[in-house]
Amino acid sequence: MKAAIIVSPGSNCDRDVQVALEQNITSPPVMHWHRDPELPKVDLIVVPGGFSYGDYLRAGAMAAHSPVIREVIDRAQKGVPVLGICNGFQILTECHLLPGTLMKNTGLKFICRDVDVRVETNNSIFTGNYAKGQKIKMPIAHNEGSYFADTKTLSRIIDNDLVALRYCSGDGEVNEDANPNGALLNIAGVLNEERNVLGMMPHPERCSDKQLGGEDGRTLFSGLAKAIMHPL
Amino acid sequence: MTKITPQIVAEHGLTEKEYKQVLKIMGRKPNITELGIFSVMWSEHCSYKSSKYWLKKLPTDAPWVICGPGENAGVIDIGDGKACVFKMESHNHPSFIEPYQGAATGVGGILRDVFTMGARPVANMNALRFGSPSHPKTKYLLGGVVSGIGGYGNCMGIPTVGGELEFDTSYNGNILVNAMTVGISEVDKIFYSAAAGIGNAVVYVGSKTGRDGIHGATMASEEFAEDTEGKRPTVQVGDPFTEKLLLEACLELMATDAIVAIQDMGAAGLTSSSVEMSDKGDVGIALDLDSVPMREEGMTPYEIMLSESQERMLMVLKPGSEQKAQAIFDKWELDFAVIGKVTDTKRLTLKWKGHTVSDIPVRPLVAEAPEYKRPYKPTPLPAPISPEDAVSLIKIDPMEALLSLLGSPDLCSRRWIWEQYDHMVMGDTVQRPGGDAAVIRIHGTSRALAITTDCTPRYCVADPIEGGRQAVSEAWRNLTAVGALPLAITDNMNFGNPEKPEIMGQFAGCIQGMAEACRYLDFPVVSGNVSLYNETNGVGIMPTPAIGGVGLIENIINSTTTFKFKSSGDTIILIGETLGHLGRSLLLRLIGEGERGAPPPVNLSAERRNGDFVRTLIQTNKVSACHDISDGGLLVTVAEMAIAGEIGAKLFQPKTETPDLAWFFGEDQARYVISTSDATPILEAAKLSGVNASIIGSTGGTMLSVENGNSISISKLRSHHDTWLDNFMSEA
Amino acid sequence: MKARIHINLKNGVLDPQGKAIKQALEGLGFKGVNEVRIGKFIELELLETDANTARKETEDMCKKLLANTVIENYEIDLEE
Amino acid sequence: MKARIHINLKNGVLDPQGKAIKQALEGLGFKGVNEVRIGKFIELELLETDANTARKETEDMCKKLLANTVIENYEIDLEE
Ligand SMILES: Nc1ncnc2c1ncn2[C@@H]1O[C@H](COP(=O)(O)OP(=O)(O)O)[C@@H](O)[C@H]1O
Ligand SMILES: [Mg+2]
Repeated sequence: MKAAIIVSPGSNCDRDVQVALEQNITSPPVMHWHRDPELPKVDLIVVPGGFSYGDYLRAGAMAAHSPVIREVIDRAQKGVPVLGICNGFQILTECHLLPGTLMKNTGLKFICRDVDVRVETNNSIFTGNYAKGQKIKMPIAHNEGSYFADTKTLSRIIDNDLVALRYCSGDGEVNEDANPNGALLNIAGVLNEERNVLGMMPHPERCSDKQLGGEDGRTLFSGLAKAIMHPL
Repeated sequence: MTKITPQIVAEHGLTEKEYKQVLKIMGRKPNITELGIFSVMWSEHCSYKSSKYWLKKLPTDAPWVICGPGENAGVIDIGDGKACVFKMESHNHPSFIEPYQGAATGVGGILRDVFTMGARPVANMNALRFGSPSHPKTKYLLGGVVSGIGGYGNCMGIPTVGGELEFDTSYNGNILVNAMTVGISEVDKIFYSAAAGIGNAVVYVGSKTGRDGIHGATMASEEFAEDTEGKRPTVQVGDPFTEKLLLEACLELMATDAIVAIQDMGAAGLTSSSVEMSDKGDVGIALDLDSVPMREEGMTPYEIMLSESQERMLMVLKPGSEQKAQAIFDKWELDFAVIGKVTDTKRLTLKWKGHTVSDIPVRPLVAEAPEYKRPYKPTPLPAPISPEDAVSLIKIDPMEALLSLLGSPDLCSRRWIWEQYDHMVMGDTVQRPGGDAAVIRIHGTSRALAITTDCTPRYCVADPIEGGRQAVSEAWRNLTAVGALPLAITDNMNFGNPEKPEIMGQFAGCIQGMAEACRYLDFPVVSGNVSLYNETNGVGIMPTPAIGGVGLIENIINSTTTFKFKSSGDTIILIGETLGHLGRSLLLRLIGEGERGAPPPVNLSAERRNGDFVRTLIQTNKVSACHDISDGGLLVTVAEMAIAGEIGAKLFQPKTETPDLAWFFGEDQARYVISTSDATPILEAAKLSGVNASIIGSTGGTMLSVENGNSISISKLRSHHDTWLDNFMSEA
Repeated sequence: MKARIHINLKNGVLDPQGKAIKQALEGLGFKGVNEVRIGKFIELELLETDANTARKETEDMCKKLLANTVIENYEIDLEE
Repeated sequence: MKARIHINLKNGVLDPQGKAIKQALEGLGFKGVNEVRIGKFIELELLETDANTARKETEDMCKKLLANTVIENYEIDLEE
């Protein structure tokens, strides 16, 4: 199985994702420069975190227009799994592969810490390795992670079971106290209708190593690898 | 052309005597551009004229030191073909004027110092000092500084993993923002700044030059007057995104074989970079100022040379490699311009619109910079105060005292700060902020660097020598407490007006104490920075020699530990001698009637003996947790371990003559608290090594309690410890 | 030609920054502030001299990049 | 009464956002953009009904909180 990681100027979790993928996937991922529209044939595309273009104007706004993104959209439409983490999630909403948008945290501050999130659906190639309702711990690190969508979009998301992850309390309760950034309905991760694109604010690559506090993210990567190599 | 009058000379911060020297070097009257160049090169900030004499007294050598002070950053050998490059630098005055941009550009500057040398930055630290929490500007300044540091470091994708925060009225008008960067490079791929190769191209890369911060370097060397806020020079604005591109582009170019020398443009921008490169290489540099990429129109040579626009570098390239270099900078969409060449004249010559606008002999510009041994007056030492006297007026239960200490501005959790810093990016943060030292894995290995910053200014102000010793010792101890072998330090000497003999007395004393400790602990100084004139209306800061220490952990799997209690039923052992020294302690500051007495004496041989003993225990996996004892003393230390591990502890009643409060809150040095499941061998080994070690209790339960005394739940301790800073910063 | 663009949050979209600033103003003793809305103001120097073309081009820039039309409105003023 | 406030970087102060946006617009094929400056636009709903007092108050708010006068200019327009 082969994965590509999209590298924009200002990406800074590209290496972290690379390391996490290398631990779970046999061949090393392709580090793909954003200017190059010729994306090789891959089984998975990851848009990593960081501050593409400094997050100037709006996080992800400028990177969403990189030459390679058109190709990413095309592949996504053909069914290739695309995972956007943090800034990657922001980029995927800016280029409309995912519904809604990510606004400034309501506390108006950057937040870096571990949060608890609940897996809301395991009906996806990304979350299939978790149990539905499973509580996992993952770090977040962002300025603009407050998920927003208009009412119509939101009900479509819910009706179609597209909410992948929600921030929750230590005992798995989804409530306002457990909401770190003001996201609507505590949404931390969202799927597209075809369920092959996932955007998430938490960083699975930061919890894929015992030495760094937790392995809950590893479950996601190993699940992805399994699902891609042995499709149902 | 501006006429050089005595007034203009004075406005450039040059004394009459210094100006006479300029005339002698030039053999004629300088023009305004030349005067500007002399002025910034001879400012306190660039020339270290008041401090140089004393800095020479610091030990800078050890077998593992690759490059000591003098280059952009210090370099040490960390084995396996790798080197660690690090330095700390102040951005105090700019941060007071504009906290966000001041702090942000401070981080940007120190990052460039490290990657100029070929190292990829792997961690940032920040040592912060603000005025009293009740001072009207404190909240605004703290908020701005922290978001500025986060804004820059987070965007760069370099984790900010620790630091310090203190509040004291002495910083009301002069906050301290000291930023440290640690990087890693290959031992044989370190880049220096000495220009070489007559005819080689001098290349400018990075952002364009604007009128940013002209005279910043001279401003950083002047005492604040009341009206400073009115006549601010242009503040520099940081562009972390461009710096990230500059970092990647420089490292990409460094991986090829194109660079002869490279130097970041920091304070005094193009002037100091070109002067330093030519001086170090003992060559000349000729620049064509029309080729400098400019952001604004109509800039004069004076402005171009003195601009402090950020995110710029100067390089000397090998012949024929310009194209290759240009391609890399084009890819990263950065400016790249050949702006001059290396010459054999040993002069800095500047051309502009076809004319020579400056022609200065480089060697005397640098070597004949003023150096002062300013008059100094040693600080009169306070009378020590006995534990009995210290506690005689304090009637408080130890547990109650503990609660108010833990919830005080001095000791409360700094979580509010570090949650605004991405401290995990790069995927190697083994120990996050909160413990004794941050631990950063060396990428792709199981070895790690330990990093800390430390200083206790309230000790330094009472006894600079002891305070200097203590600052270095505490850094050494914090590294030891995570199992690291301390290797070297960087320092940031923050003091008041050096023209006052008392201030120079503090400076000289701190240096003496630091030098003794560095020597004794094999902990040399490899880089540093001096910030003087931290005074407003004649009121100076406490002497603050901030120390940044770096150590090496051999294996993160089995030869390091954290300060959290790990399991119930472990034995708690106190290492080191407890005399109950309360002079200058936090107990007196917060609960007694203010800081009094002498600071705790530092016994370097006990420091070394106890530290070596504890490190060996950690490295052989014999302890489950370790925390050094510093501010607040023994009970605070145990409480922090309990809070972090969410496990309680039962302490025995102290069996000593020392009053209880002194036993629990004394700040005697060279001490650690460890927990272990197997105490006996440790006690035996301690006896053999001549180390004081005694069992003081055990872990378990949900309470912290003292035998025959009171107890408090860990959750109550935690909520006290955890909330002060949040509440303070969220109150309008 | 100059284009002056105001970008504002749509009605109904929560403006945490505006809320925070309102609170801060109150804390500073400014009690008479009913509401605070925060937006962006972008000025472009265009080479284009024809107003119609300039407006169309600027609108295009807003839709493609400058505004996030999921949550933001934009308003363009042109100036010679 | 409504106060509309424009906050812009002073002349000569680096505008990293503007610079990046200009490059991005170029990348999108908008070649005719000479310069981009980005600022803030704040709208206040004031209880005050007297224009003079409102202006003075708003100016005060700008100096104390809304603008960073070290690097920014502000401009106030009042509206009934
Ligand atoms: N400005 C800061 N930025 C990040 N972390 C900080 C800052 N100030 C303090 N910390 C962290 O808080 C913890 C406690 O700090 P401190 O009391 O100074 O430690 P110690 O007593 O061990 O020197 C440390 O882990 C330190 O790194
Ligand atoms: Mg410590």
